[in-house]
Amino acid sequence: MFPTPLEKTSRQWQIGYQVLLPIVLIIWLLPLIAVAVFSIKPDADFTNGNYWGMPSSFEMFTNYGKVFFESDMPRYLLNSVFITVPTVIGCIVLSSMTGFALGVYKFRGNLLIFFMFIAGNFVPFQILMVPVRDLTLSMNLYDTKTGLVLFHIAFQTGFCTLFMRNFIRALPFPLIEAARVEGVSEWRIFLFVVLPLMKPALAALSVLIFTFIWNDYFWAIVLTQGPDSQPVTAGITSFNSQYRAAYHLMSAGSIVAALPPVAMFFLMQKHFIAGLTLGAVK
Amino acid sequence: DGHTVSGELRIVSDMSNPAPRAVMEGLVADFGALNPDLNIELTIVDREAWKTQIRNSLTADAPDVVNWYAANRMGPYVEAGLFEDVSDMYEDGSLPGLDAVKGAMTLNGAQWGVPYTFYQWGIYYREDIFNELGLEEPTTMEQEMANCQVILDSGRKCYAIGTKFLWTAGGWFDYMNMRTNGFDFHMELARGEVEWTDERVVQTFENWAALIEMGAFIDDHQSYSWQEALKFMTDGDATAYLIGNFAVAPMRDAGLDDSQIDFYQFPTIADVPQGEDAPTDTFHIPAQASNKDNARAFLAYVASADVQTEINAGAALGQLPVNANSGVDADEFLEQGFDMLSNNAQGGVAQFFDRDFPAEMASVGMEGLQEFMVFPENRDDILERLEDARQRIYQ
Amino acid sequence: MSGVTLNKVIKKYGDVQVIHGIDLEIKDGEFCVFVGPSGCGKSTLLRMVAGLEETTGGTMAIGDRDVTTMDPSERGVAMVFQTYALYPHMTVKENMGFGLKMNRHPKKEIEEKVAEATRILKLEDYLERKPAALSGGQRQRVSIGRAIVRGPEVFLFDEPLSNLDAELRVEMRVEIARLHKEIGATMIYVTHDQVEAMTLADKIVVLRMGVIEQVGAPMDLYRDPDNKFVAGFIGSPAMNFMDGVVGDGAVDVPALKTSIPMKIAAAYKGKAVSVGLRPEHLVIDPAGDALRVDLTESLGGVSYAYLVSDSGERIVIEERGDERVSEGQMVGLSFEDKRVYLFDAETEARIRT
Amino acid sequence: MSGVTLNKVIKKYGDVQVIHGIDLEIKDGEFCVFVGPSGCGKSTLLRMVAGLEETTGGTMAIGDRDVTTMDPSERGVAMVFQTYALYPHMTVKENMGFGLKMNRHPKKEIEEKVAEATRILKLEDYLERKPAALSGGQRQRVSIGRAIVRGPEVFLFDEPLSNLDAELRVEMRVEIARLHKEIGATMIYVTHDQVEAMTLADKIVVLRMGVIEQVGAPMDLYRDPDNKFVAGFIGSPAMNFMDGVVGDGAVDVPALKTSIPMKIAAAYKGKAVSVGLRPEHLVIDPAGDALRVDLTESLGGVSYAYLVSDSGERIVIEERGDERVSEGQMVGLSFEDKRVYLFDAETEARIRT
Amino acid sequence: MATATTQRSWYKRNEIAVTPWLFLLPGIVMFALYVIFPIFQSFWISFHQWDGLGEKTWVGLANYERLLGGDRKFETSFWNNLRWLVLYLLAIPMGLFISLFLNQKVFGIRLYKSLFFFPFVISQVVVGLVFSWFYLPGDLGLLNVVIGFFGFEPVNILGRAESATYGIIAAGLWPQTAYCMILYLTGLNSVDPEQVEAARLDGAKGHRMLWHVILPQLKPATFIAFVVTIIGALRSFDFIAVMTNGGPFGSTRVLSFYMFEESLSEFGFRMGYGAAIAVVLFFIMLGFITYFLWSMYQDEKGAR
Ligand SMILES: Nc1ncnc2c1ncn2[C@@H]1O[C@H](COP(=O)(O)OP(=O)(O)OP(=O)(O)O)[C@@H](O)[C@H]1O
Ligand SMILES: Nc1ncnc2c1ncn2[C@@H]1O[C@H](COP(=O)(O)OP(=O)(O)OP(=O)(O)O)[C@@H](O)[C@H]1O
Ligand SMILES: [Mg+2]
Ligand SMILES: [Mg+2]
Repeated sequence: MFPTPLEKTSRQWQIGYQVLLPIVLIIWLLPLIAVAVFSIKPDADFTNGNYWGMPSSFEMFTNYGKVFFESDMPRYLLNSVFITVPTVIGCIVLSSMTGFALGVYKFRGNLLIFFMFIAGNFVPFQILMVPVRDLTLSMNLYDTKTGLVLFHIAFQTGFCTLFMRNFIRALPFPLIEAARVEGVSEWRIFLFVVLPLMKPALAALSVLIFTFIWNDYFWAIVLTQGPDSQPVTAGITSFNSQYRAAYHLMSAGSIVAALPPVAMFFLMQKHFIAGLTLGAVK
Repeated sequence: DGHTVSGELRIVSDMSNPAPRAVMEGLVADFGALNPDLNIELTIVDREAWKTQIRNSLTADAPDVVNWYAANRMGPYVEAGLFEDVSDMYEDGSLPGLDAVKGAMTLNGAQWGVPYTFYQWGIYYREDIFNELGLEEPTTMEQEMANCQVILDSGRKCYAIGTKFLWTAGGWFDYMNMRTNGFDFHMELARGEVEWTDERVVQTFENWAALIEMGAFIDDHQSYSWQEALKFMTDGDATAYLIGNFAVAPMRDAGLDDSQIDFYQFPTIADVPQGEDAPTDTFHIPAQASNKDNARAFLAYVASADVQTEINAGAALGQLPVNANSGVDADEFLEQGFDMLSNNAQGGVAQFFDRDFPAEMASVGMEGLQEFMVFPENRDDILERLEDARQRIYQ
Repeated sequence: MSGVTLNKVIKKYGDVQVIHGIDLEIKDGEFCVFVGPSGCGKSTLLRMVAGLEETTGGTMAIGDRDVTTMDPSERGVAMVFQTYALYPHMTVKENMGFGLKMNRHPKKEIEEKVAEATRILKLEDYLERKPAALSGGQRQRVSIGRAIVRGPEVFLFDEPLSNLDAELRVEMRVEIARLHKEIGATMIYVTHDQVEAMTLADKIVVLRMGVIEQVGAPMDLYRDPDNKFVAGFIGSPAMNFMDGVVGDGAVDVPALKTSIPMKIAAAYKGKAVSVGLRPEHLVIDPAGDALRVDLTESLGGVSYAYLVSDSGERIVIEERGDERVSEGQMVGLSFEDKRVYLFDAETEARIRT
Repeated sequence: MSGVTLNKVIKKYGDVQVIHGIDLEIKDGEFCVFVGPSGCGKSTLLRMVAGLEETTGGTMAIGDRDVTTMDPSERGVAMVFQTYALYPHMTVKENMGFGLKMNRHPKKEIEEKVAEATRILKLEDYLERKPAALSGGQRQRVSIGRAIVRGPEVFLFDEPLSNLDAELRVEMRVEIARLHKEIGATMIYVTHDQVEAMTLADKIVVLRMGVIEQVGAPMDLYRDPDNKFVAGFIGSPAMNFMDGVVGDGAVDVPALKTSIPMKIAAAYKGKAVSVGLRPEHLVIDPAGDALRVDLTESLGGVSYAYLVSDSGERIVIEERGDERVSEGQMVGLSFEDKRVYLFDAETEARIRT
Repeated sequence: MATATTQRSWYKRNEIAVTPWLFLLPGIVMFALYVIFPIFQSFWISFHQWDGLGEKTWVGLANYERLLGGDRKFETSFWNNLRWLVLYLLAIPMGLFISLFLNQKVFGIRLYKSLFFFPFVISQVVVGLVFSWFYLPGDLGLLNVVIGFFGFEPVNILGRAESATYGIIAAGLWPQTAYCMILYLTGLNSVDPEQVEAARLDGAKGHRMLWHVILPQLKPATFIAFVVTIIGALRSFDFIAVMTNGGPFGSTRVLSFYMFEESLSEFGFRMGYGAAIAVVLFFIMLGFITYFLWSMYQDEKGAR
């Protein structure tokens, strides 16, 4: 292990480390802590210039109540859910299939198609913006959640394929050969042998894609408008212009918008990190 | 009005600030009450965001009624055939009292929507601080600057402004230019008929620079939206704000009462016919709307005298009605503004920098104006840039 | 009815040929072991029989059926992999029944066959476990069970024991021998472990670089190798080889400072040969002085002495009993003349006398 | 001057004690091998000598220096790991010179020492390669080279050969023996391979559950084990154990249907004992009928017969020569009485006669 | 029995050859439709003048001529992109540093690690907002409060053209550092402990151990960190849109933002020009894509 495990270091450093750890953490999260504190401050603190002191009263319920009951935020949140969940499902389905095809079979063009997915995943997506917007318009899907979902599925498929294919590659190939010797058809090998073994990858990828899609802002403003279909990242900007300069409400709104992926992260931490490091790239 | 309409009506509105939002929601509720069989769907989108979204909205799954702005700003959509021609409404008398504002809605010889409000621009100031310092409302730039010096000496700034979203700087330029070179020259510039490097334009900027260099504006204004900058005025750190009348409501919300705020017309500089900014906000029917009859009914309703009176009242939008038959609310700012626009705008009434200038010019221009307000010494460079843009854009 | 017949079988990967026309006949019920150095093509050949690798040339039959182009599942073979290849998400029972289930056999039949295999392999207690909860030997047993359940005509094993530790390996080896006795199916078994090959096989196939060097029963190969490669490959420690020259009715072996009387065809006279002697057939002659004891290794009951001749040739001998040589000592060697093998120095072919 | 002395050495992981107070003296230049079943603490003890694990109790000296609390790099030891632990990004040369470079030795000296180690290990051709381009044996040789270069007083090996295949293992074993002879440093070597222990060691330390069972020269342990554990552990195939009862000047062994005459202290009379006999000391007596031949395995020069007694006790014997028993046959066994070992059935301690 | 082969259906006979294509079909169709074709369409559009509504007018290379022939906005954007690229890479050493700091086994370290990782999970929009408040000028922003505590004058990071871009990059570095940190933490986890021990016996300590033994073993993590950081840097849109909207005076534009502005913003809808910017950005990225594919290809060659 590197660096030297703590238990093998001097007593002073051991204590020093234990003290340092929370301090460094607080500094690291300072901007977030500030926002969290903002979000429970009363309006009056801002008019009185008490930006950084202790809240003069705790207005958590008032502030968050405003976010939930007096703004479009709940609608935006719901939109985000309806965009993110189908995207995750779609991506997983498509990419476990492409990943299986590319990971298991040897055929001409295998590597080429694989590289196409990777390369497509790395292009600056601005170059897709205008054509994709036109495509969406022409399919009458502009400003619908469906339009956004379809695009996200297609685009994320590049990354997911990379991920799935590499994962399947790492599975022991004799498993597939064993099934072939047993006379199991290819479809069934996929369904009954490979898919169950990919559970960890599926979990990791789901969490990862969930976060990516939930946090997407660019495509949300390119392909949708208004609270009918925009997700919460876009919603937060319009929420903010509604409450411009009302920092306590903007903070509460931001925290609400950020919460689902954060919760997801804490619940599924293991999978999330596995996803990042397995799939290697965003 | 006698007959009611039924069916669907989808409205997209950009009245997203708290006060306008309430008005819009009230408006829809009232119209719905009059037409019980009508199913109205109202979507309120962010006012800044709407400026980029309207184009998509008009082309894909267009709603039946949308908000926009008068004059040049309608241009692209009229040209692209995305706005419904509503000249028929002006002709068949369903819009009584709108004759005076018909001009602002006219492009290519037809009318493309109805206005629902307009509002004066001018200098809103802290009356209490003026009193404390013994200052009077100025009428000339000399007085203005003298006042400003006193204010500065008292440890305050003269003007609050927030230029993060650029357009507020356009207001200052409109006034500096209209006061220095007159309304007509300003319009020539807007139409691209004058070079930006013209001596007269330079003069405008020089006059403006005098204010900037004496430190009249608050620091770091490029970091604030206009709402955020209001705080400087409500806190008393700045004494005045060149802004539209829509700012009165948030000032009152922030706790200033009418004894603390007052209004005066932008002071004169040269002896030229003065123009005023008075932007008009409008409703339009997208060409691809599916319930145009209902939309027409709504437009007629919004433009009617009573409704105009109601929605522009001080407690509501706090702005001026466009219908000649409406009453101006008994509000000191509305009355002063109405009086100013009716009697004291000899030159003419401009819409606003970003509505009078073509879109791309406005965009390049406002960015230059913002930079000028921070680095007045870059003037020549900025003007050259604008001139380049002018030559390319108007060609 | 279900022997395996290979007829001029060839395998190429792109331009690289790895199997060079192999003819082989494995009888029904025979236990055939492929041995050979790493990379000689053992696995490839086995996988071709399984149908997992396509056959580039030649034909292949199982019983009467030409299976050369058949799918693996149609050949009536079952394969046991080195890494077991158990489905980790299924229980032992599901693992064994999976093939039948996928081929839509009735539930009852599956149950019965699994029960039968379970009995043979004594896996009763583990049926509901997942492979992860089994030891290496148990896993290998399950993978054999999976093969049994399908009731194949031919069992294929690719180094099934090489992932087990020494003790388990011995145990499983005995198990496989018992299994073969019990079900009597044809079995092909790949290994590079001497002991497995010698103890399990009815017939050993020694492969080198895609070519068969010799086929035969284990003790035949040990006693009567066809060439130097086989002689050196079978038997442990390996046979000692010394340079020799054919003289008059005898072979001179300079390293041993001796000459071995032998009847050799006249044609060989004067030719260089390789003289082979197994370590276990050499006995120390304390009176001699041809060789120096370089190193001795004692394993308890047996010890090995590494001897060096004047010319630098190295010879290993096995010693039993309590008397052992010590390092540095000069010794001679004695042996029965019939234990001597001769090989042509050039072609490495055996010179039978 | 650089022997290793352990004095009541103790290791605890948290509350779990894995080394229970070990006293051991390894002489300068001695080759000492730790053997024992998996988990008995061999590696732990070695790593404590290296300084990679802290010593919980007791002291440890190398030469005259108490090294109990010293840093690994100060102890004058070098270690060869099972997985080689070569730095994959450095060439062979850099790998070997790394330690000296870290200790800021002059370039020239490093060059010389690397050249010397290279020569000893015949690595000349690989100096510029990265470890990935080497075979397992070559890698292990580099890792030994890395140890040599540092010129340590004590070499530590933790199962250095267990990742190699059988053939290479033999080769490298001889290499290590030669190395020890050549540089004569103290070496401590961990293995669970019988053969390595027997052939390499000057002194074998048999460990069980963190305790030393016996220390001695290999043949001493083979010939004169202190207890049943050591007797069963040393020697391959393992010693056969049969139940016996001490009678009058003899021990009755029901499995063999015989009674072995023996002088035993009177105190043992009537007691249950374990009778040990090594496979290599047993000879088939075709006339007998105490045992049935269950299975025979022939490896060429030697073959093993697995016998079963009426009471179900299993006995392995080793056969040499060309005459061998066949399966199913009933046989008896003969042996010299002096080859019999007796152990207390309860304490498992050796009963010396 | 010999006829068994011929009786099999075509699909059955070609199962192994056909199956992968069936599996690939939906994925490839979607990907081609939404990603591959649009790339070429963008190239096509970049040769036109088009307001997104009416007809496209062919203008040949005119857009590129204007873009590369002294468009000051483009120049600003381009240089800012380079700044992003270079400075964003700081996330890698910073991530490494933090991961070394956190790679201990003490009580609660798992929680610490996940809290340190936190910023990466939050949407860039929210991070942008949080940082723009953090940077607020005067004594409003926490940053000024903190540096005021140490006796410095307040600064207006986002309000000055010279500092705004750096301010945004710093905001971006925050989550990116967290990302690199996780990559390195998992990398450190898989460092071969025996090698570390060997190095310890060899007398390597501290930074020398880090440099000579640990870092080389972290190469895969470093490579991934490099790739994701480069991609992140070139995609830096959200931060700019939220924090400065390209200002002040257009000084924080990058190519992706400029492209959006030209194409879809309030005063935009010059699709052709926007597409030309996107194409330039694409070519910058192409260098990195090629590099990445190349190194993947090297890996693949070795595999089965
Ligand atoms: N897919 C392949 N492409 C090209 N060459 C291959 C392929 N598979 C195997 N080979 C080559 O074919 C030869 C035989 O390989 P095979 O795996 O059959 O050897 P083996 O005898 O089983 O060796 P081992 O004892 O190491 O398992 C080797 O030289 C190998 O390099
Ligand atoms: N870090 C540790 N924490 C707790 N227990 C440990 C640790 N390392 C080893 N042990 C325990 O110490 C005992 C001795 O382990 P050690 O590795 O020394 O065994 P070994 O004799 O080398 O076995 P093997 O032959 O399998 O390598 C084992 O029971 C092991 O479980
Ligand atoms: Mg093989
Ligand atoms: Mg160990």
